[in-house]
Amino acid sequence: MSTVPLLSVENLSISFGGLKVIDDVSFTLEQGGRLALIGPNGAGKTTIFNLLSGVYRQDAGHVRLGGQLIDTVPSRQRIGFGMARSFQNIRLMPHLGVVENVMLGQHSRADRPGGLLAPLSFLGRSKARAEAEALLAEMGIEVMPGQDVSTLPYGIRKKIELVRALAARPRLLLLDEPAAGLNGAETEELMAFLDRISASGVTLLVVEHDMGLVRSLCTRAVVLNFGRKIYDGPTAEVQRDPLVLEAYLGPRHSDKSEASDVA
Amino acid sequence: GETIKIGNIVASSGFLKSVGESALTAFDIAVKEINDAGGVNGKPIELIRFDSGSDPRQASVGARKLIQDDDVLAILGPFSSGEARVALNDADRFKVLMIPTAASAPGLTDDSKYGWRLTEDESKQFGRLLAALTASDIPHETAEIVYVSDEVVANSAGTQLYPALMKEAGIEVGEPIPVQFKSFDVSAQVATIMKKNPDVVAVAGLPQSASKVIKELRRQGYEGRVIGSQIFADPNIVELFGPEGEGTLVVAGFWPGRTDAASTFNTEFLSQLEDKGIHKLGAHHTDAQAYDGVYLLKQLMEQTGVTGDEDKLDEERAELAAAMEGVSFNGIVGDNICFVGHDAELPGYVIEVTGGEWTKFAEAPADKCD
Amino acid sequence: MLLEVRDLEVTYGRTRAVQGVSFGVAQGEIVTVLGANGAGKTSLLRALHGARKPQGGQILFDGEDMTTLTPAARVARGMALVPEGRQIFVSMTVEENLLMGGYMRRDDAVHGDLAAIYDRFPNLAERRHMKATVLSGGEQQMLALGRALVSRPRLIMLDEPSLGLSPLFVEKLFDLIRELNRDGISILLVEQNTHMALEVAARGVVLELGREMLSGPAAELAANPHLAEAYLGAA
Amino acid sequence: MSGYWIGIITILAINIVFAYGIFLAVATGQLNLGGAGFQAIGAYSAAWLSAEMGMPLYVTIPASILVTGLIGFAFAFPILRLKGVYLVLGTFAFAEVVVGIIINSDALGGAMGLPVPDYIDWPVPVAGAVVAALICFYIMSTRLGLVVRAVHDDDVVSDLMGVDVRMVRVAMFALGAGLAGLSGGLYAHAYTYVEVQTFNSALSIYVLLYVLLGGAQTPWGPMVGAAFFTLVPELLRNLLPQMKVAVMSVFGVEGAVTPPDESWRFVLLGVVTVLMMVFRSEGLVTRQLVERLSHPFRRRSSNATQKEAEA
Amino acid sequence: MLLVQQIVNGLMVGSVYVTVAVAFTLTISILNFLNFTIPTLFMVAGMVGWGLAYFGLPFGLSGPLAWPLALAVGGLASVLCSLLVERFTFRYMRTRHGDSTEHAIPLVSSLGFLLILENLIRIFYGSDSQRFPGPSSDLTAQIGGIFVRIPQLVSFAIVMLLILGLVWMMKSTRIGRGLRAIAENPDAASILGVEPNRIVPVVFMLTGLLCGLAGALFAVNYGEVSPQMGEDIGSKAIAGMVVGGLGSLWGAVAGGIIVGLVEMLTIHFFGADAVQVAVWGALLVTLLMRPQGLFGHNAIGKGKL
Ligand SMILES: Nc1ncnc2c1ncn2[C@@H]1O[C@H](COP(=O)(O)OP(=O)(O)OP(=O)(O)O)[C@@H](O)[C@H]1O
Ligand SMILES: Nc1ncnc2c1ncn2[C@@H]1O[C@H](COP(=O)(O)OP(=O)(O)OP(=O)(O)O)[C@@H](O)[C@H]1O
Ligand SMILES: [Mg+2]
Ligand SMILES: [Mg+2]
Repeated sequence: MSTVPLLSVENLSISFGGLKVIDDVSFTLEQGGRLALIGPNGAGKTTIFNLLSGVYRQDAGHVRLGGQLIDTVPSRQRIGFGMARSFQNIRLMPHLGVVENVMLGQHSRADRPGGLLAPLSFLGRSKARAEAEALLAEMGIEVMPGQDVSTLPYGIRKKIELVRALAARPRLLLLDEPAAGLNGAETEELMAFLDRISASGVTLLVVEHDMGLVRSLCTRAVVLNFGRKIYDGPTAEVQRDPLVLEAYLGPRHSDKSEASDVA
Repeated sequence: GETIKIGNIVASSGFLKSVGESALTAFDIAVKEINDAGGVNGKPIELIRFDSGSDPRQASVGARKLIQDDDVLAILGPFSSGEARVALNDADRFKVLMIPTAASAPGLTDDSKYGWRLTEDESKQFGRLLAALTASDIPHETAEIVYVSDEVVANSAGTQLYPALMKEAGIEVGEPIPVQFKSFDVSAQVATIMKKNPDVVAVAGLPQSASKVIKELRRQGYEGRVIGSQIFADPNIVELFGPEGEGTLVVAGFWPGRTDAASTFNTEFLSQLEDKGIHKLGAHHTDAQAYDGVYLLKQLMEQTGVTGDEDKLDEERAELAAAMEGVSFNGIVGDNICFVGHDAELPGYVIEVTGGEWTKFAEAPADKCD
Repeated sequence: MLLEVRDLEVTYGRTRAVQGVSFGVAQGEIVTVLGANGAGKTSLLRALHGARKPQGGQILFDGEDMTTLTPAARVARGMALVPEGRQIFVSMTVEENLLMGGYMRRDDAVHGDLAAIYDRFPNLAERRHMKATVLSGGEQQMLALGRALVSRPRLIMLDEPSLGLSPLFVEKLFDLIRELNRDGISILLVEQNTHMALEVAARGVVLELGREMLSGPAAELAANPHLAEAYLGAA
Repeated sequence: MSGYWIGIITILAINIVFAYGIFLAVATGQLNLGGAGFQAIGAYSAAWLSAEMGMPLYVTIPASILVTGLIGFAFAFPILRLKGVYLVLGTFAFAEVVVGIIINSDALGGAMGLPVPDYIDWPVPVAGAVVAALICFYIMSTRLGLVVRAVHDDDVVSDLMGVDVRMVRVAMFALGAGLAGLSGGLYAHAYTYVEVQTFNSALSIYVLLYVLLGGAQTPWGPMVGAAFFTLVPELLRNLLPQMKVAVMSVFGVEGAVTPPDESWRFVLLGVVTVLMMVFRSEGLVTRQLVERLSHPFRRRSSNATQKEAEA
Repeated sequence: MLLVQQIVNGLMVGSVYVTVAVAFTLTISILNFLNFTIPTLFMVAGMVGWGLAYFGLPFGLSGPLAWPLALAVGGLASVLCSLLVERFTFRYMRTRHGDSTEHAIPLVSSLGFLLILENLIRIFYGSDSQRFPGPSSDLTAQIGGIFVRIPQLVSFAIVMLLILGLVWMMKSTRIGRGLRAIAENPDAASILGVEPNRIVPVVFMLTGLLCGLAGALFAVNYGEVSPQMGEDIGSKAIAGMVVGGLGSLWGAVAGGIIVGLVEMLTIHFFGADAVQVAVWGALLVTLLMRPQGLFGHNAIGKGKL
């Protein structure tokens, strides 16, 4: 009902050692929206995620979540505001099992008193574990006991990261290249999955280089180049923007017809 | 049983390995002699041995094992004060006689009912040394004390016994100077001593600590005497100290020349160690005391007529322990040895290291017991 | 054949990641290996490069049996790997990373090669003295690529090189692959970007659960309906 | 029961409690090489209360936990700012300082040590070990345990998952210190004497070794590690003479064989330790092992699916 | 005057710590490995040197050797032991832990070696202190009334030369680069053709050499060796290394000397009992104020151990 956007980024800037990595970037994302954050390598997309989740502290600008200023909220508490993320370089916990990695994602929700000390697994049965297993099953990930996450194939690990973020039941999901390492068919499955997530009310902010996914999943795109916003508008038109074409997509995308591009 | 079983806790591994092994050899000699001569009450003695690895907790394990599992009548050992302190509690709890070997910490047996030591008091021995020093023409107006602060016996000797005795003997003595057991460089301590350049430096510490202090003293040009009591009175210091050790005065509780038996033991002891590849210059008084410990037990066992039978175990243990009260014993360390409290009164031999030899400088008979 | 693989087996405990795979890469040829997640592509490359001992089979490079040689020996003979997950040295600078690529080289021309790589990857040139840890994901991928090139390989094995690269840069990457190939370097390409991989490659091998499912000329594979369904996604 | 085994079990039980104390810190990724310091604090608290204040056991033992836990808590804040080797050496320095202070304090007996009036027999240390084990097993099976392991693996991601990394580290460090203190309290009463020389740096190293060799991924590790280091030398006590006889007979030597040097026990212990690490480098017990063992059924079923797939 | 002598004493002791501290720094900064066998290697050099000078080669192969020769062989023994440690600790860590960073493993194995070496020495040479038959002449010089130990000066000079060589090696040679790569990411390093099994032993050889040198010079200097001789030096050298900072060899030099000075001045002003608290307290304070030590690099030594 509210007209306040779920996420609003206002004049965000950060520099490292004199290098302006994010330069006065603003955009908003309404509740339930699907926004793609794209741009060439090193444009600052991951840096934006790091600013949103509090890994970095911005030099200037503000971030609002649901209208509330979260600039001073410590990174640890941001997930409690309903914001969960995945990482570009997979960061699963190597010594936790697959299910346990997902259960870690539920941590921010365990707010009932004594929650920290409630047993998680008594003879393998418990709500948290069951829920995590169900989520995994939904992604089609089968769990073998004792399987080391670090030995899993890249694509599977990427999916587990996504499930871990989902386990926090976020309002806003930040995904950093979710389709990296997936082939065409797998990317389609992922799209369908994200569609369902989005339909259930979760807002998506996706960094992705797979334009097929970007265009069929997201309605709007923000394009960064050298830390500046160079485009903000519907995904359908992004590849007609000359600036974007030159900096990001390359000639191939402008030449080809849309149909073959989706593949 | 076929044999009379005696427990024997030794340190044959860990940092006390070498000294523990000497004591072990002394035990074996005594047992073999006794058994060759027909044993005790018609039965051979059997030493049941347990290695404590120089660890007090293992000494306690050993005591319990020997007492509860092996049904020994009494226990010889453990070796060090640290081990004895823990194991003596077990002896008292199970009411079994225990005679530690080299544990010379002051007051160790004060609260113990079943622990007895064939060990002479450090302060008494040092007093004898001072008496010999006073009687000699060695200058001794001023003195400094160096002690190993993290070693129980040395600490109490250096901070309490030595200063008191020296003041009593009219020697002007400075504040005791601590060194740490593990530290290898004592140049800073010695530099402060050299500033005062005393006639005598008293060292309270085990041979390796004493050796460091003495070498450093000589290096910095000290020319007076170094004295110490029985803590480092090991015949091997002659070699360990080397030429720097010349003139050192110590007090030993054993003199091989005292009786034929003593010298026989010393010779046998050295040859057995040589066979094991251990090079020793003479028996340490703790080795002699270990040897005598076996004979003391033999005397007690003969006196009480123990049989070593399993069904009489408890009463025979009690008899043995009770027989220690008022006992008088002849051994290689001395004759008519008696006990005050639970510690023996032993003679002292003031030893001087001269010309690379372990020579007798003076001697003092054992004190009388009342 | 420059590289010849015969009945290769790679297992991890009970998991049989590669089961009896055979194929070859001719001098100056581009061969692509396709397959779903967990098909065993990475395991195959690890075995080819010597990071993982194969449990069976044979690897021939230039007619020489490589099966028991160390990775160093393989690098010395001209094999290079751009590994999955980039594996760059994060505490070293960009330039040091590139120099590490020339570890096995004994000549002095390395610095000249670096210049060529900086030309190709301007992002790296700008950040040559920065610690590699601050690079963006795509920049790290470029670094891993550049590093492999510094060793002047005869055969370069790429494990999902387009991962994390922007579309424009993916184009450039495939141009680069063609260019390298024109210079006579053989390429073994593992890719999830099936379309482009088949476009650039002469031949392809498709793995499924560690087994060789299909293989043949790339054009044939691209036309294969089964493959389209399994890997390309509905168009 | 055999006196020997009572003695060994007492040592083992105390070692297990001690190992769990270090385990809790190690489980969060903080190698604590100050074990001896914490055990000393526990032992001296109990000893002093018992000897000087005449306090009964049910005061001294809890006090040993409490005092050490509080000191651990206070120390955790500054020390846990350190990372990696610096942290290891910081905790090591802490233990040295503790021992240095004790040896200089006359109230605690200095180098002389303190006698402890109250004796406890083996059931108390064993109970202590059981309690410590239960606490650790329980913690590791809760969400807190999950979080502890997550912090061990990656503190940045844990933080983003909403985990209060600092709180978890401090809490585990302090709780671990408390358990190490308990082991000290038990030590004081089981051996009725404490002397500071016992709490040397080798002790800190060994207890960390128990945890690392046993495996720090699951609470089984410290128990197995402590048992390994306590029992292997004991096993060799009996085995070694037999081994020597066997070896001698191979070389054709008959008859009585002198017992081997006892130090060989420790040489062999070292050899076995090195070999263990060669073959099981994450520690004897890993999470994978525990999971496989506790789900034998699931393993079979997944094997079956794999076979189906292969077929 | 006395104070000057004490400062000189501090520098002298410090120079003993320096050699061992450099050995520690070498393995920790290159391989991120706290090598607990270092004090033992130091002891092995001294004890084996003594054993050869006293008994000669085992199995009656020779009579007592001349002390310089004996010490040289003792140093060699320490190098060999160090290589053995590498063979069974670091090598297995790499092969079995291709992609993980569990550096605690070699830590445990190195303790296993500590047990083995220490007890073997006890078995063959006993647990007592022994006099080392050094050069017959007095090696103390008196400069303006201040006592200076010649062997320590010599050893300090040798160590300085060694460090210069090490710094050059790490900076400018292929081995140096390969070692850095292995330390950071053994998997990636081997992909590029670095062979850990060939170049990691170099570090262990150097470690053994440093320990052997330190042990030999110690024996000459103090005229005494014992199976416990490594313990105090080991922990003080660690303190020195940390004070100096883990990344830097020069830091280890400075740290070792600082620890020596702190020790001797504490003894002078407060007595030996205060040394433990002073040295380790100073270390703790340094760490809390400057967590990377005086000269340490920020990144080194913070990896997961
Ligand atoms: N901590 C840092 N210090 C210095 N520079 C940094 C830091 N973090 C990021 N950068 C620089 O900022 C730029 C943007 O990085 P970022 O990771 O946000 O890019 P990106 O848009 O996610 O790119 P990609 O698509 O390749 O992942 C990069 O050039 C990177 O080198
Ligand atoms: N170190 C390992 N230990 C155990 N199993 C492993 C290990 N590495 C890989 N595997 C298993 O081997 C199989 C093949 O994995 P591999 O990484 O080769 O797949 P992939 O084809 O490269 O997948 P992706 O495209 O996702 O990278 C998988 O089942 C994986 O779980
Ligand atoms: Mg990125
Ligand atoms: Mg792969």
